[in-house]
Amino acid sequence: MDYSQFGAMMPELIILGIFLLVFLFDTFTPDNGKKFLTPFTTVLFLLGTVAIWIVPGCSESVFGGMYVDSPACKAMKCILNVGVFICMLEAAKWVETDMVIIRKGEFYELLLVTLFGMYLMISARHFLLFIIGLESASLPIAALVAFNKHKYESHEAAIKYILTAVFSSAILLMGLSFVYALSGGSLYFSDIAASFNGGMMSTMLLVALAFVLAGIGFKLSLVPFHLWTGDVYQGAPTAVTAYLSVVSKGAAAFAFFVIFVQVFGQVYSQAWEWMLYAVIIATITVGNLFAMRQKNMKRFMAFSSVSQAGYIMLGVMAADTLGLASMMFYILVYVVSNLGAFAIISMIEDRTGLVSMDDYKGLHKTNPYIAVAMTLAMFSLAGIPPFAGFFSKILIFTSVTGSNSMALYMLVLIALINTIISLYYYLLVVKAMWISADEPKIQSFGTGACEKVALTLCVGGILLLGLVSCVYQWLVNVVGETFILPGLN
Amino acid sequence: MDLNLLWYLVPSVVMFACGVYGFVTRKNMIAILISLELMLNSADLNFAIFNRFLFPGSMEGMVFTLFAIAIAAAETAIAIAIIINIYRAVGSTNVLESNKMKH
Amino acid sequence: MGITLPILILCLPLFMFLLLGIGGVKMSRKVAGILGILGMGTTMTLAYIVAFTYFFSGNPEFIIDGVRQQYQVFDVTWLAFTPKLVVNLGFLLDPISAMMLVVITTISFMVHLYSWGYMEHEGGFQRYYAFLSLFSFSMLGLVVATNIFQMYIFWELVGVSSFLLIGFFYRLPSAVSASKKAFIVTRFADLGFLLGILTLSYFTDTFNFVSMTSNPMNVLAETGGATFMGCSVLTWAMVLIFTGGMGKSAMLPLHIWLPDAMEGPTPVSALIHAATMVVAGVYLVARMFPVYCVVEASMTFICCVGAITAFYAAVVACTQVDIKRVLAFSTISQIAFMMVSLGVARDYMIPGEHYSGLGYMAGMFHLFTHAMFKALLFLGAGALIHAVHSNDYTKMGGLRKYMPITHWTFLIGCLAIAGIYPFSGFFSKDEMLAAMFARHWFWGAWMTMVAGLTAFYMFRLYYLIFWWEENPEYEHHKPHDAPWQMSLPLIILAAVSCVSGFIPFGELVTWNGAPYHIHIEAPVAATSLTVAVLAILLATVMYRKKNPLPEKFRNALPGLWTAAYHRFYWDEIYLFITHNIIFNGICKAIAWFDRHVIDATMDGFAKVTQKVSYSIRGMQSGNVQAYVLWYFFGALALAIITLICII
Amino acid sequence: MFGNILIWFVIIPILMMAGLGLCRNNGMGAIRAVMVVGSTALLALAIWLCVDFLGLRAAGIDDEMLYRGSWMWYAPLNIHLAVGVDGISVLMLLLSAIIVFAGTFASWKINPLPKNFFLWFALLSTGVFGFFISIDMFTMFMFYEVALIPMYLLIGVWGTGRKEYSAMKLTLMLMGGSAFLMLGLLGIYWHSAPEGGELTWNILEIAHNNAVDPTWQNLLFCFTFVGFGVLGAMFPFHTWSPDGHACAPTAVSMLHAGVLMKLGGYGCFRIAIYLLPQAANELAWIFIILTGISVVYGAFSACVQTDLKYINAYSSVSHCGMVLFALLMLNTTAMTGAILQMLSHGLMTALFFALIGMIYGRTHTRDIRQMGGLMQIMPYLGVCYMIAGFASLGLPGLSGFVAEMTIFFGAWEDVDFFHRAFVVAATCSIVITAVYILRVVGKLLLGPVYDQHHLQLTDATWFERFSTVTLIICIAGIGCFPNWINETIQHSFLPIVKALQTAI
Repeated sequence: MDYSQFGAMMPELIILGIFLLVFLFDTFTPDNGKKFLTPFTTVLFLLGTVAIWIVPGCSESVFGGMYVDSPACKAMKCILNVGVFICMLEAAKWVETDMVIIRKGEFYELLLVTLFGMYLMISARHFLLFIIGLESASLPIAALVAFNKHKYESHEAAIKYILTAVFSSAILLMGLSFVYALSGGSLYFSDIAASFNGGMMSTMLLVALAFVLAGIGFKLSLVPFHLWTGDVYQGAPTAVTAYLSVVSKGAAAFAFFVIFVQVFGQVYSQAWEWMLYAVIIATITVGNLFAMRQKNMKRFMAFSSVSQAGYIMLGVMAADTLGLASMMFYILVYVVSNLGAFAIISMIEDRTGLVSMDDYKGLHKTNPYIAVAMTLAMFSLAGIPPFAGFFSKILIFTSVTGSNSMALYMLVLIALINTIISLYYYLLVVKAMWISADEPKIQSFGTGACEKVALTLCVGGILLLGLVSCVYQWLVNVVGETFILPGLN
Repeated sequence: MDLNLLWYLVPSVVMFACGVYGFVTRKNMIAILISLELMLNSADLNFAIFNRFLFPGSMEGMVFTLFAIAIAAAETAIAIAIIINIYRAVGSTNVLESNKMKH
Repeated sequence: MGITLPILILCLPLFMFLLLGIGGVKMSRKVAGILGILGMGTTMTLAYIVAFTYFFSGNPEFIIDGVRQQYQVFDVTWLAFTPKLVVNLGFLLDPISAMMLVVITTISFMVHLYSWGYMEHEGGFQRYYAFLSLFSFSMLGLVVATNIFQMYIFWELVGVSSFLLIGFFYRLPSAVSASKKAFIVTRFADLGFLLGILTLSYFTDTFNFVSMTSNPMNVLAETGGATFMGCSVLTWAMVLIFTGGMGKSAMLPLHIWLPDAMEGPTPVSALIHAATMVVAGVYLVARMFPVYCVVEASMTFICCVGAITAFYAAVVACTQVDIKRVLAFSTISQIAFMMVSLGVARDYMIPGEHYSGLGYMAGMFHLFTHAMFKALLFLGAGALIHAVHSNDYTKMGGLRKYMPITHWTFLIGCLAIAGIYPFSGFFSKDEMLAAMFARHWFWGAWMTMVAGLTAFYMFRLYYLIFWWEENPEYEHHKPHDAPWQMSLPLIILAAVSCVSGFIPFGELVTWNGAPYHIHIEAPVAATSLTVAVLAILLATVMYRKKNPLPEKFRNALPGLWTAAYHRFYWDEIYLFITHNIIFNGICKAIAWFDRHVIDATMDGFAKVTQKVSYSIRGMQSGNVQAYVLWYFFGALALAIITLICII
Repeated sequence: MFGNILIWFVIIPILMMAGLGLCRNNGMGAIRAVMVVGSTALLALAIWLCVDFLGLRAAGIDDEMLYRGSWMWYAPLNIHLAVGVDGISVLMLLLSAIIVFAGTFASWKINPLPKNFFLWFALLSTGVFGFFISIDMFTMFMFYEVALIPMYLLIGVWGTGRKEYSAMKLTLMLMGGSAFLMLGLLGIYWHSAPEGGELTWNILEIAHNNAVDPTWQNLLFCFTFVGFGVLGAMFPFHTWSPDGHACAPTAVSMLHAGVLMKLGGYGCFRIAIYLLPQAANELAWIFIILTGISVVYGAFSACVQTDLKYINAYSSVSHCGMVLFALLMLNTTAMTGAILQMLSHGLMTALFFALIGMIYGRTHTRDIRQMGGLMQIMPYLGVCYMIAGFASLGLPGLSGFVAEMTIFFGAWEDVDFFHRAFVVAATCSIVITAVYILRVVGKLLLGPVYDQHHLQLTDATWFERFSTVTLIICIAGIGCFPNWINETIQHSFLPIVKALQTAI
């Protein structure tokens, strides 16, 4: 075996390296040195991100094609890193609280391990590697969800999460076993793709596809595989919720695209196009319908993220270069917008323990800047120009309609009508902050440096990502370089 | 009697169904965990038999099964840990009592 | 003719309006009044110069071979709808517009002068003069219009100045509602006018009067025989245009605004609602006369409307108590007279008549004389009201001793309107009746009857004001003649009414500009004079002294009297239609529909969404077992549905 | 890029926002200074553009759009920041600048949060100006939405009455419209070039290619027209307008009814009709029915309202319905009339809303049953209100008349019974307009004073006078000298009408 092949896995190695350093630091520094853990991790991670960005990728596949680190994969990893970095900044204050401080090393370690799993998901070109990545991205999260040991909700969320997660992995494995049966005896993506051809159609294939979709759909919380989302997001520590809602989702979405377009591309129109069609409509609509009733901000964001996942999936529906690029752009924008919102939710929760939307009433009087930032985040999530969310939405819509199929136009129409519902509930937050005449419940408070940086990054992203077209251009370029997408049937 | 693919596949699917049924009907979390194991094992079985009957030339399915068993073990470990936590917190492992967050 | 004078005639009143309107607040009453009067005086002088130049200079621009020409002093593009259909603003000089210039500026000047005294103690004096100037501007613009669209523009403007002036005492609810009524009724009529213009100009591709009237058969040809609901489109167009005239000239059934318009200051009534604006309808028909002649049906329509209105108004005038309303109905009746006169005229020779265009000339003549004596009567009424502080003749009586100037001038006015030789009304009315008799005996006879009624009600009014019985309240408040500013216009107008009958009108104003020598037709003159004198005698018998005779008459015909007193219930009918049907029936229904159907539907979308959102909350039961059940069957359902769809 | 004059219409409001961002929260003086300087600059720029544009046209430069500029933005989708103006856009920019200018003065004493108010106000202006200068569908749509969303906060925070409900309703309905619009635009984009050609968002190129498949045109026309029609208050999608306007603060009502609703009409012809001419010819009748209903329906509804703003909102429904109605007549004259009506309605309704705001600020009621005889108390406002009313009912010499007449004469060119019948119905609206305007004038301004407390009220202050006089001058200006505008507009419609004629 040629160990130099590991050299191609540079991003994974870097993350692993950071993980080890953090682990060692956490284990071997005396207690009074622990206070440097957070800056140490954050800075290290930032450096690591830069390194991943700079180190040239090796675009040929290694390990017999099991692993590939193409520019697109690397771009996706960078996007995830942005999310994780902001998450870390947001968590900086929370990990110093009494109940968590002794376990803050674990927090970072688990975070890094899941990220490592996601990297594998993104780069995997073999189902074994993919499953390993998926599981290592999903199991540590159960521990993270249960992190607030003193809070009952945290446990309940964790048990719901872990049971559903295992169930979903059983379903996924079942589906994969059928895929294995239908393929030529190989679990390499390229081999499976080659063995599928337009003509083959069987009940087994459909069940296989449905199960695979359900298995990955769990991570993306697509309807009807989303039911854990609300409870888990509500119960988990806010920092974890934020992480769960963007980073974990982003990685799964990319993997979803790769698997469905690259592996099952040949049976697009026969089989999974309509499955996905139905799932997207259900996801966007049900997510919206649930979100509009929520008062708890975290639960609210949970359902809003369900519906956002539906929009992300539109990129898969487009199933071409533009679709993938738009999807990645959407994820990036979603990362900054959602984390912007979560930064504020977590700040307020830390200071006051309040998470209800009603508690946000009159926020602009006591904390005007925070109110503005939250407003921008909400507008961006709702897709209001000139904020980034508008561009990501429109770009993804544009990519979907590219085939000029009437069905896809109708899909976009349904999605667009759903944006009105989503606008409604995002505006409810804005209304609570700006319009409600009640006396503010939340006193004026200061923000820490980390939070400031996080919020600045988010607001900057919201304002600039759309107006500056180079990010999207870059994504289109890297996707174009990487994927020679198979013609879909 | 020729033991063909179907003789293995049917029990595997039945096992999977039992797992789902058990998950949905059991009240004790441990029992639910056992049901999940059934489902996972049925999937593993599938891999093994498909490999054995359809693609006897290679070993991919078998290898996959081994990995899957390992992953299942990890999953169970974490699940057990969380169940113990729950038990500590509320003194019960009844899944119906863990439904404070809803709607 | 240079364009300086015509432009000045139009611009001076406009300038005065802006000056008094914007700067009036800062001016004293005196300055405003003097400015207004001076402005109008100048305008009058200029208008006289222009008119006299037109009539008497003999310049070949104006008269060729004894035939007076239509002359467009200027005509500039204002708005080009299409390259062909262009709205111009211009100044057209022809016999009728020159005559109208004289009439308008004269009466306007008289009213300006008169108001100086009449309005002395009223608030908003400056505003009043501003509005008068606005009206004068609009009316002048209307009569000199070179095209029908310009006429329409100024038509609307006179409408609004009328609205402003009727509602001058805007604190009184009655004045406000009267002004509203006047505006809306005329606006409704203008809708017809507009539709008429639309239809006509669609075929002719021009608005210009000269090009339409110089070759009316062309207009007919351009419509290409198109018909709508059995009538040719030209008929529709001309009748619709006439509808506009009916509104402004208060013809039945659009007359209801005019009696109410008497809520305005009396000088305004004299200017707008007696002499100038209300004859705009007549002027419109005269302007489009050759085109109307092409469409026989429209001429018959005009005759019928005129004849019915004339009689109706005359009957109603016999019963009214308010002196201004009597005059208002008399105005309606007299304008209807002119309408009939125009309606019987033709621009071509009819066998058996020596001059078919007589009605046109006579109508214009009556327009002129009527303007003078009706303004006189109104201003006289104003003097009376000024003295007695009431519009009601029951508060008057026996005033001849207290107000001699008013008495004599009023009497001259009455004689003129009754058509007594040698006052001006005699001549014009005689010509009109002659034209009507020439057309058909029925028109002549009918209108002679109306002329008799006219004499009767005017003298009824005269006697009830100046004779009858003195009001005992004179003890407390002795009425007296008005100050000179008010008396002077009365005297001037009375003098004009005495002599203007002798103007050789036929030499000046005829439909084609060719002179026509007026001669009095003895049989017609004798008949009408006799009828008039008899009517005056009857009035003398009944009303000279207080006696029970009128009471007896009234009791003899109670139904007729009450109906006439209530103006045959036209107002009630309109009120019913507008208030009960349109307002309560249509508007409220639509508003209700908007709130409870359309808006409720939109709200309904939101409500349904909320409901659905609420009803599916059970999906999120909190039980993880239910979650995986959804999960599992969701996955299976996906497969099965896709399977079904594909098969 | 910055050498292009048009870009400055967007940059100035952005600079205004930046300037406002530097002001202190309650530093009224600085905030006002920024706003006055900014809005004056915009007005000056608009006037200069207008003069220069007319100069270029007079010099015989006959391009469809002038001051063109195009900068690549999203290359993969060929999205440009493309700007250019024809006569109509120039006039619309001028209108917007005037109303922003007047609106600034009308909200001189806005309270609370003046800084935030003007920030959103400036953002709204950015959207409006950006929309009118764009000739790229994408940027156009973007600016369109930029202009919509500040409404939510402007109404929600600074409004009165049922403001939360109204703001939400307005936002959601307009966004609903723009959902359809977005889909229409996407469809046009993907059909914008013949097979193998480069797809484009540029309106001029799309019109030039004229490649939209006929079977698609009808669908896309419905989407785009309804999308813009919602903002143009087309029946039955108008109900956001009465509630929204009733609750909005003065300057917002002005800007919204004055400019924002014009975005709908502008978009209808610039995108729906111009780019989909075949469908426009084919489907106009459906929308003629709807807009014809708007015209009459709005007027009738206005007759029974008792809230001043509701009256004006319904009258806007009627007048804006007239705009769309005229556009659907698909001939130069009527469409010119539509633009004139847009200008006229923009100015006049802005004046109305300004005055209503001023009256409301004094009497604290907008119910006409609670007021009366205000002419005696505040003659200046009364006279202005009457002038606005006269403009609304189409008095010659004011802008409404010119617009309505042009529309009627243009609309009359369609000879068939269907069109004629609807034109007659539309003309009837001028009578109904007179009825409701005079009803309000009669109850509100004339007659005896209703409430003796009102006798203490004062007349307009200097900034209020300034705001109203600006608008009145413009209204009268258009009303008295309409032809230069008329010619400018007609010239701009030539390509559109040509596209329509070739598509028959």
